[in-house]
Amino acid sequence: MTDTLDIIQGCLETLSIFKQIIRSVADKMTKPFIKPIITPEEAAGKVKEGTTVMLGGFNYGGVPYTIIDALHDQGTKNIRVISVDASHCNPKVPEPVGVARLIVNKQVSSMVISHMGLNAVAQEMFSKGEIDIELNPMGTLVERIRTGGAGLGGFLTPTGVNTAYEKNRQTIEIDGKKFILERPLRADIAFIRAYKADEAGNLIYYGTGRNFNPIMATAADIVIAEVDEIVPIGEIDPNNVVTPGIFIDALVIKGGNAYAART
Amino acid sequence: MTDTLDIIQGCLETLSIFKQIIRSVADKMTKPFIKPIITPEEAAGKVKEGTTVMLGGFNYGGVPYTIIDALHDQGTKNIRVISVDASHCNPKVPEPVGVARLIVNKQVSSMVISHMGLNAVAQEMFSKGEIDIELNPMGTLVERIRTGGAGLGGFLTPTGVNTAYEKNRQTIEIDGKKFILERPLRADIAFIRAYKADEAGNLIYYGTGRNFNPIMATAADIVIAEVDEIVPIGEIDPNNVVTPGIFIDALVIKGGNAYAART
Amino acid sequence: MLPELKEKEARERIAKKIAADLEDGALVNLGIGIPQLIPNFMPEGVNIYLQTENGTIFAGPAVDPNDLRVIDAGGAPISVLPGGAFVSSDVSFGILRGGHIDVTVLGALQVDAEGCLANWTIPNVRTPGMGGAMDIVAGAKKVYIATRHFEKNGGSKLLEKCTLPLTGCGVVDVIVTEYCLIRNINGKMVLEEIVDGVDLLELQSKTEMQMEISPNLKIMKC
Amino acid sequence: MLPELKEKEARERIAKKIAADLEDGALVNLGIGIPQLIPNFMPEGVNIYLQTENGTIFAGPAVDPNDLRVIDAGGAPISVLPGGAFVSSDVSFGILRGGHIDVTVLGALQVDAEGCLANWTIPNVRTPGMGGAMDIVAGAKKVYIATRHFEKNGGSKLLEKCTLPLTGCGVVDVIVTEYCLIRNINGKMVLEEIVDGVDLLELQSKTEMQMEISPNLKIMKC
Repeated sequence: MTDTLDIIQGCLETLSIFKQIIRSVADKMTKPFIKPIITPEEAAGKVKEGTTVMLGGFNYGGVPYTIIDALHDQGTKNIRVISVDASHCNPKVPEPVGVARLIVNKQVSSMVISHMGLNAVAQEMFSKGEIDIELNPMGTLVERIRTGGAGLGGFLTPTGVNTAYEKNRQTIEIDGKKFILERPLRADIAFIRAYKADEAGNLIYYGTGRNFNPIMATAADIVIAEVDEIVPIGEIDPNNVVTPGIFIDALVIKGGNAYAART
Repeated sequence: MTDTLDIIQGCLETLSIFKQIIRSVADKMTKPFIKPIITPEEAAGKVKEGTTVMLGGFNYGGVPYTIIDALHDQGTKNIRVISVDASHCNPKVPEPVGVARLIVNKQVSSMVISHMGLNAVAQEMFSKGEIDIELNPMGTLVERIRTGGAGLGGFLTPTGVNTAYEKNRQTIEIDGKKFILERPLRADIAFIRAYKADEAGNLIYYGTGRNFNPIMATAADIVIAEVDEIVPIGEIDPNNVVTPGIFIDALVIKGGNAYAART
Repeated sequence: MLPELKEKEARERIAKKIAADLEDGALVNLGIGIPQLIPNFMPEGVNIYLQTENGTIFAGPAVDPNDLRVIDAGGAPISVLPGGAFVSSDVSFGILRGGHIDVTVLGALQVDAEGCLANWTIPNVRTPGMGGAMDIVAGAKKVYIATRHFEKNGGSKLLEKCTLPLTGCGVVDVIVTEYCLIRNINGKMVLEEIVDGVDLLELQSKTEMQMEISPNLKIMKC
Repeated sequence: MLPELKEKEARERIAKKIAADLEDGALVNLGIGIPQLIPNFMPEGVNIYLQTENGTIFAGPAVDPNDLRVIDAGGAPISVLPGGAFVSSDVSFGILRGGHIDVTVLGALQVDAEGCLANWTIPNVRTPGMGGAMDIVAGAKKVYIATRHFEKNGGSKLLEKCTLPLTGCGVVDVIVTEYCLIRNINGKMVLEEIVDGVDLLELQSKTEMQMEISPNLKIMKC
């Protein structure tokens, strides 16, 4: 009798674990219809040592400043960043901006970026070997991210052919023309920036703040959008949606950072 | 003296030819800022025997019906078509629709399409070898066109791997995963369909009429958009533009075709 | 003898069973045919969200049957539900191929023990074309096959190895017919549920696909 | 001795010359530095349209210097002109790489006789990164280089073969310096225009790049 009860007890426990597994898979599969609105700290809290993070933005525009500030204050080290550029930290703009705050604070161990001409600290850390930076042509970078989000295995581009960039990369010649074979890029988390979201997470952008954001929204396991405003469902015309809400896990309202206010 | 004059005359003629060459290159380079509004017949008139034509649309939606009607009436043979499907011509819809009008009229010598399940005539012509049809998976087809428009040399996709579709196509294995290498597609002319254009050719779409149209707009030497309405510059918010006018050569106002009216 | 069903009854049973199997909140792409019946049979309180490959996110029932500006991939008028959006085909197939869809439900000409699917051509007879199916099976997180168990001539559609050109291989997760539910568990096709009154041995003998029988074989509610 | 110019004078001369060389109606992408001066020098009646790689089509002057919602690639506030649009970076680089831009004007660290350009790194000294330049030179229909003729130390920036890592090779169509205009004609660098008062032999001897002299060598108006 005790044996039978033990067996049943064991079965129930197994079942419970099994149900948890199913649930956790399901959680990963379906994104909520109504998106939770979380604090910048909750968003930043998802980043651990070693996490790969995509950060939207191009120069000053379309940067998730508020989440980056929280990530800075959280102090997590060894973050792997994918972003267009290293933002500003130079004689003209000595106070670091956006991702430059994380770089200067030595939280970033590696980056895949396209440009760091406005970040003197990043260039110095790079030349001293203090940070691992992979430079990609900008069109190649955005296409690699798109490829990662779209389930493709790679693409062929003429960009960088017959330059030093070609070295250590596979090239393919087709009909006498040489191309570089580029591979997809994905991240654990993408922090993007948009103008307005509706409650279902549909996003629209403003001006040149669009840049890499809609593409990064497709290429990370978790996608959190910092927005100026959240409007009721129905206020964004379905024909005008740029990023459909199915890509979005949660929303953060932008805070009072001076650059956030100007963008 | 006569010799000198002859030489000068010759020089002037050479110069004039040279100027014409420069001019024709320049004409090809820059698309007009204000787009000419042309008739469906003028649009169709750009198609000659052997021209490769992209036709926008997916099933009933987003099809440039008015230009297709003009192309049908023009009767040009040996047209090479790139489109999503072969439209309708079947027991339920016996009167051919859209591109099916050109197929039934034997104007189409070859097609790259994804689906012809609703066109019994196309299937019969295909099985009898009367038309050259290359079938592509739909996601592969749209990506090939995008690749053609974006200056890339190809892409790797998991779609169709380990199926008969893989035969006669190059495959590449990366990190133990097999992909098919797909090549870009371009056309001489794309006839697309949009909802509204402004005078500068910026386009917005309605509902599922968007489909392949914005992508085809990037991948042809000449792009002509059939639209419901042309509005003054300024009426389409630059943040809502889907196809920028820089891709567009000319506009056609949609006519009275019954399907044009319902889409 | 296996109980015979009318076409309508069989199709509705398959649709109903898959409807009951879907997770609440799932983003779903439905193929043409039986899959299109599924929305009619969703259990109370379980919501799924429909994506159409021609660009609708959150498809709903048609408002005006004459309006073809919003249609499904089969050309039938639909609507977009509040919170939905329209996308172009490159984005739509990025969604499908990129693993952003939770579930797709497709019909089959043949399906086999290795999880391969054939549903786009019968050479020399009928070639509708693959449309979006090859991309969808390559990318959806979970692929359901909704199919009658047998051909009109009595032959099994569930084969040891497909004979028709494939749509994808190793891609099928669940097969639902009017008689049973089969799940792909680590590459093995496992019979998990069987309709009450269907003789297991007879079904096995008439099904060319070799199925493992689940130790927890259940009656398929329908 | 070649006539010496103040930095501002030299830069404006180069910008003015390129402005005069551009076709009316051209869609143009401008790099950072000298190229940004070009819009100030467009001749009466000649319009060009500016695209910025960060997503503006038809860029215009800033309205509010504090508003960073519409900026150029260098971060300076701009506006979008009537008839323009904003696009995401995948579309922007599809435009650039896909040959939809008529002209790009870029600065150079070095440019050589084979039409190769170096402008993104001086190893161990300065590595701003290539940004969009590699894609732009791969795709634009016509590539202008706007550059001072010499380094600060007097060395020629126009070389027989670039020594710095390249941005692209065989891509340069026109080079304009404060002294001359050089056009790539079928792969040969041809000196077509020279500034009045500049000694041809002296310029040739101080320019490492071997130039062919056009039979119709003209005075460069500036």
